[in-house]
Amino acid sequence: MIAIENLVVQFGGVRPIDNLTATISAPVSGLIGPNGAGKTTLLNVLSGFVSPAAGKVAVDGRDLLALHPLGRVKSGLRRSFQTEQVVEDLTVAGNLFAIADHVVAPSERAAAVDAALAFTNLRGAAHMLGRALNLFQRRLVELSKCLIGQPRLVLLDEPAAGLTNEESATLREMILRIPGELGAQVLLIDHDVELIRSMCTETLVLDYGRMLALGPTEEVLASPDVRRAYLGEF
Amino acid sequence: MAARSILVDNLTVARGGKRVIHSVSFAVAPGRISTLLGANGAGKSSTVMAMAGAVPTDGGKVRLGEETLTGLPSDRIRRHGVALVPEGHRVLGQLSVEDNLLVAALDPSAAARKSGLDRVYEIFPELAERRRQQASDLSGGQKQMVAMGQAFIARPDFMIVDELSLGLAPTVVRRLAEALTLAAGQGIGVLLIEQFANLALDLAQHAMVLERGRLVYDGPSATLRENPEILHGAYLAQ
Amino acid sequence: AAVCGEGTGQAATGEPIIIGAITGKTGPDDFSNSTRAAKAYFDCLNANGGIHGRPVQYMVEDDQWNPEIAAQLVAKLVDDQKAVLMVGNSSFVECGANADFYKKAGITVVAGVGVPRECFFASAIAPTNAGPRVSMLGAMGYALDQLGAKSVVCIGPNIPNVGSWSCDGVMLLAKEKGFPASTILIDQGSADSTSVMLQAASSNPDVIVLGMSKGSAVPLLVAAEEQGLNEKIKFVSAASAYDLSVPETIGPGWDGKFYVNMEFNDLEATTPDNQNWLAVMDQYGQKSDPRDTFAQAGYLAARIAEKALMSIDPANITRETAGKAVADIKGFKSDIFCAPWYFGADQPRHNANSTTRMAVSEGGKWKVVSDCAPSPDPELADIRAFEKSAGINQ
Amino acid sequence: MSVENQTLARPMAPASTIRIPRELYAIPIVMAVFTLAVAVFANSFWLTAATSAVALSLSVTGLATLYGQLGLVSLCQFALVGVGGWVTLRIGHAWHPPFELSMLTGGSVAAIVGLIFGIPALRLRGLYLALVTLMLAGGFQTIIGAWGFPDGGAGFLGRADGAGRAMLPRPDIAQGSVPYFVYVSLIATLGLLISQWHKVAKPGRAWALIRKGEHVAIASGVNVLAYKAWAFALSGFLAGIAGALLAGNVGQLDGRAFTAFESLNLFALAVVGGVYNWYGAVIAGLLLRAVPALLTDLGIDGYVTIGIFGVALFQALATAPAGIAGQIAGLIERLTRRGARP
Amino acid sequence: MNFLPFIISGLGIGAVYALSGVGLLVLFRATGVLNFAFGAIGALGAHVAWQLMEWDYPLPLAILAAVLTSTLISFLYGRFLAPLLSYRDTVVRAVGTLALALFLIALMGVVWGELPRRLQFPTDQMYLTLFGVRLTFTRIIALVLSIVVVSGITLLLNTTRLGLDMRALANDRDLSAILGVRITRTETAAWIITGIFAGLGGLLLADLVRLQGTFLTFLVIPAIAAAILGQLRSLWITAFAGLGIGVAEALLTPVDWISPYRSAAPFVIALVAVMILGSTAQAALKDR
Ligand SMILES: Nc1ncnc2c1ncn2[C@@H]1O[C@H](COP(=O)(O)OP(=O)(O)OP(=O)(O)O)[C@@H](O)[C@H]1O
Ligand SMILES: Nc1ncnc2c1ncn2[C@@H]1O[C@H](COP(=O)(O)OP(=O)(O)OP(=O)(O)O)[C@@H](O)[C@H]1O
Ligand SMILES: [Mg+2]
Ligand SMILES: [Mg+2]
Repeated sequence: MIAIENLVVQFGGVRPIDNLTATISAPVSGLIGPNGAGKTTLLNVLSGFVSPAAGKVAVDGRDLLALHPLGRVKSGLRRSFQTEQVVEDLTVAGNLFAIADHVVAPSERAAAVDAALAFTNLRGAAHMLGRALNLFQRRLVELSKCLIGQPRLVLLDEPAAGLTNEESATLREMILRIPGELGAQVLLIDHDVELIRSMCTETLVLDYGRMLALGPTEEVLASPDVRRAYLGEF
Repeated sequence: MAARSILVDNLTVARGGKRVIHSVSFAVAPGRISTLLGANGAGKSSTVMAMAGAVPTDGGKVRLGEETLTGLPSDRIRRHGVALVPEGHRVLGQLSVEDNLLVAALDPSAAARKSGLDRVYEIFPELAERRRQQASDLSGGQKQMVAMGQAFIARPDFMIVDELSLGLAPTVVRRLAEALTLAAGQGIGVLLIEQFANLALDLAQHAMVLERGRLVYDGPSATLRENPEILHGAYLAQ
Repeated sequence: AAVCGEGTGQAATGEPIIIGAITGKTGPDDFSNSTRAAKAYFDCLNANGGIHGRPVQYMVEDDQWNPEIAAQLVAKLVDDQKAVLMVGNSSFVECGANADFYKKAGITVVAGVGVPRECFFASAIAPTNAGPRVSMLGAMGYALDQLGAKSVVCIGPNIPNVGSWSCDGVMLLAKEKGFPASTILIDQGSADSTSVMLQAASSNPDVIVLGMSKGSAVPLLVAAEEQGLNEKIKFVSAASAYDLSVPETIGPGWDGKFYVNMEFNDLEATTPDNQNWLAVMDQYGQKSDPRDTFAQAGYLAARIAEKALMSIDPANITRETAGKAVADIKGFKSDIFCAPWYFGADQPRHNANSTTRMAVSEGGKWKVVSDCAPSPDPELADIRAFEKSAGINQ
Repeated sequence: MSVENQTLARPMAPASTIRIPRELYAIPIVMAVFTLAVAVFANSFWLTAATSAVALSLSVTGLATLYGQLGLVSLCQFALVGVGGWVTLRIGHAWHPPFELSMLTGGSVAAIVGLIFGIPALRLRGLYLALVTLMLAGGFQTIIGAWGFPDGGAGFLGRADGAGRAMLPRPDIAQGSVPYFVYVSLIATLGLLISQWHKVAKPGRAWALIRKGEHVAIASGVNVLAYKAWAFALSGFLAGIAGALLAGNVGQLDGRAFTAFESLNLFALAVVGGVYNWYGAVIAGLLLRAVPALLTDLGIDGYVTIGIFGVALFQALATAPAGIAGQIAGLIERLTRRGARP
Repeated sequence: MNFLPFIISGLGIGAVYALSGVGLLVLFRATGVLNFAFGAIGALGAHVAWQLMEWDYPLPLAILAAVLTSTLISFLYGRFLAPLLSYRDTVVRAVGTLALALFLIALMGVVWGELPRRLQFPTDQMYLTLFGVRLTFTRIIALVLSIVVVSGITLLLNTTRLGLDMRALANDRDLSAILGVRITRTETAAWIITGIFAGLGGLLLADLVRLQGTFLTFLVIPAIAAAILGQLRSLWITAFAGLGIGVAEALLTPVDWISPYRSAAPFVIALVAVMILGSTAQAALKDR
């Protein structure tokens, strides 16, 4: 459960997050909003790359902001980035080891990496170099990295951007397995409303730093405010 | 200007020493929207990057009417009227939003620059608010708007857009779709790469499907919409 | 015409005698003039019967002002090529890098131009020149005696064993004679000459002594002239600035105001050996080889080596016999030297050339202004004591 | 965590994801062959040149680790070689301990200095960092120029007066030039193994992430500061050992040989040698010392040598993006692939 | 101790740093290349001027020939060689110019050797006296020139199309090409401009400091300190930093215990500045 209280982020004159209060508790929840609404910024606050000007964030009751970014990773926070960040000259397995090195005990690393590869069906590609991967495979590697070392909270920034419908469907099935099999909560950003609708039980809509709506996805998407501001319907 | 088409003739492209496009031929006609579909890794980006001179070709030709584009540097191709919006919202991060747009304006006259800017800001009012902001500080979607704006302001004869909706909110995608339809109406040829096949097929009159670097369909988009199995086959083949 | 060796006019054809040399050609300054002159002399010698019929094979290597390379090259010359003597060496770094090696290898060095302290404090190295410190103190002596120096500033390069060594001599002399003196050590890489001159002028000296290579001395003089210091203060320099190009480079503003020490005779002196040197250069050297004081040093080194080798059995020229022959040299006379040169066998250090002259910049040329005078360097005490005990130069 | 969370970690036959890379075997073998060939065939001149070359390749491998692995450019590596040499000489002259002890101290001090030099780098990247390190090299040049290297005398600076310079004795087991060359090769091989191990193991992966982006690295649990600092310390250590070995080769060092320009040159040749393969460092070492020695041996004018170097440097940069080592690697790969086909 | 004279004297050398720093930055901001050969290119021009004056050609002709030579070298490298490295990272592109510097050092060494030379202009004989120190007109010209250069280039970069193209190019060459920026033309223009600056700077340095190939070549290293203070971006800060460094270096001259180390001043100042600026994380973010 992520409890956000009066969160403010300020970059010079811009306030990408403006006094946001929200509690997100579904196993897989969505985060949507227009471009520049502050979605990535919120993820950056959660992972510690941006220090908020004010406010509180608690995950499962623990004060998140008190933790150093590395501490957050150690305690189970995982994230992917809006532009994929696979290391070109490491193999797929190497990319996973790069995180396993720091969050899994030495004797269990190989097993943890293998399990993550199995989860995302990447075992066959384990020895491919990062640079030879296509976008879908890269997104899968990013997802696999989030599964290593007992994750508690997985943050995904547009994990399906650029994927075809079939590919997003595959990805969705994998993401949906995460809470059950790994016990981690997932929060994901995407602009594909259908994808959000089909996988998130709860959705938070941001609009220029403020909360526009929060609740069960169907309700949220049906709300007139959201239809107007985000979907452009009248 | 006589309505010329871009003719891609037996194009072959290698990336990292491996052939990823095998003798692909097609045409992009002026005044209409064409779309190039295919699974990830099928070679869509490689095809259009080669057309724009941003990656070297390994064989074949790209022509614009009578002129040969293959072998020209990418800035020359742009000046021939073929504007590419590359994948992955790339912008000139150290420049302001407005400078990003102005640098892409090919007509140097002050009036043309002004009207070009106005037009882009009309499509993306978000950018007008941030015209002085450094582009690296934009959100992902805002960068994509800048990239699209850079194509619009060049007043090209052809626009090639790689991953149109990538990272854009539905409202913005809708605005863009309208802008592209308008552009096609004014005689501009558009080649669209788009992950949402439905959106692409709705917009386009003409469609092509790439499968592992080979063209497996080239025809009206309506046919493809009615026979989704062609597309599914291509997507699953990967 | 050039006179060398036995003057037979017959080319030497016997088994070559290997002589090596290390010079600093590429780097902050070109120091190869000494070895060029020595080469010309050996060519002349080879064309005139060589050493009792055996030609000298003179192998010169460029240390590029890098001690590591100097050490590599000495291994090549001494270990690989089996040189029997080193002659005409002229380098900023070589003595420091190789002194120990020479001693271990048992090879004797008749250096042309020794610069750092190590060249004058080694048992196997005997330079023909006086060295920057002796030369600077020679200039200092002239400033005291002839220019009436009352207060002195010494400017030297901030190079260990070169600049501080020289200026320390001036300070020591100042203490002995009781005149105020101060030292400024400068980084040769520094671009700011004006500040150095302002600093020097701030203690109101009447003489400034320079101990730098010509490349660094010229900018200092330029800066001094810019500030009008040439009108108020006399400038004297060690022989390192005694280069034919310098008076013309610094221009007429320095006429009669910039004095320089000469370790050897006037370059244009009409004395026989100096004329022979010029003849050798003309006949056997390159046109482009400079005819300067360093070339005189190299010529003399070659002649000393010749004299030593001539004295031994040509069939038995080894590192040992050649070294011994050089060590035995005493009273080697040339009108280019002020006093006869000797090696000083068994001495822990060598500095035979310690009597020098002075010249002044005048109309784009150097004009000799003094006779030979012993350098008043206090550090020469051991040398003087040895000379006395051996009955040399008395 | 609860039991069902462990599903991921279910033990299975782990895919052979960790292999001992071929290089770790190749390094000792190749180095042994090279050492033997030089020791048997080289004369004194070539032995000293080869000793310097091999010693310097150790400092290049440190540089290559920083640049190839982290994308960090250090333009003060030769200054660190100087630091290592200075400390080794100082300790050697002052207390006459075994050479190894002076050398390790030299390496450690250089590692610490490298770490201190690296502190600005913990925040900076790219050219900006490169230039900051160049400033360090410039400052070092001035200071060491003024201080000078110890030459065996008493006192902190150890300037000799009176008698000639003292020389740093070589290790007891390697007095002669051939044994000393073998000794240097042995230490260089160890150094190359250490840095190669770093590349293929945990630190290498962490560095790869840092190269990708610091946020990416942090998100993977990498302690960016610690790993960067470690890279700088390792690089400094290797440079310091190289300095110690150089000091042992000649018996002394000269302050003027450690200019900022030398650091620039070291980096340039590291790139030409190739920073992505271990033998790139050896090639760079040879380029730094053996090739000039060859040109000197051929009697080529010093300036012409510099000019040839300039032209060759550009040629190599323009035609071999991964350096000469990269081209060799490409060749080997092509040959083995062809060999594997029939 | 009176420090005033040293301030005046430092302005002279400061102008030298400023001019070189700005010259470096112009090319860097336009093409992303840090030109280590800047000093060498200027030195070559200055040698040509010296040679012509030795042959008794008139001064204006010698100056013209010097600037033309430097511009030509810069143009040739920028047009034909630099593009070969254009896809490499900035440091490698900088190292490419190091190759040019080596080549030019060799050329000057073979043709002219390392003799001490002096390039003299009539302005050396004219001076103002300030606090007992003579400030020659050559130094004043250097000061004025650096200001003019900074203003001119600032104007060019910020207001002209060429300037915009240059900034775009320095940011991302590939993308700029895709956007239609004429790469070759823009880069060549930038190289020609720095060539002119290098020529002028070389002439002034040969007069103010000394005419010696390697020495002038390596003078870029302290000049880089000024560029670092300008965070490789600001021309004005770079120019003033250059002056400041020169003054600081001169001011240390009369302080006995530090005087021998004062040529480390540019480096130390740059390092301290980085430590301070670095902590605001600004420099780190803007860098790339
Ligand atoms: N730089 C590269 N080096 C090696 N292989 C590459 C490189 N770039 C692309 N490829 C490969 O080329 C093939 C085609 O890639 P391309 O990017 O053109 O596909 P795409 O259809 O645009 O897919 P995507 O939707 O992933 O962008 C893929 O298999 C990819 O792995
Ligand atoms: N470092 C920064 N400095 C100034 N403004 C910033 C900075 N980073 C982000 N912003 C601004 O903050 C706002 C929120 O950005 P953010 O990246 O969070 O948007 P987003 O919701 O992820 O949008 P998108 O869907 O387009 O990725 C944007 O308007 C952006 O311009
Ligand atoms: Mg975002
Ligand atoms: Mg693509």
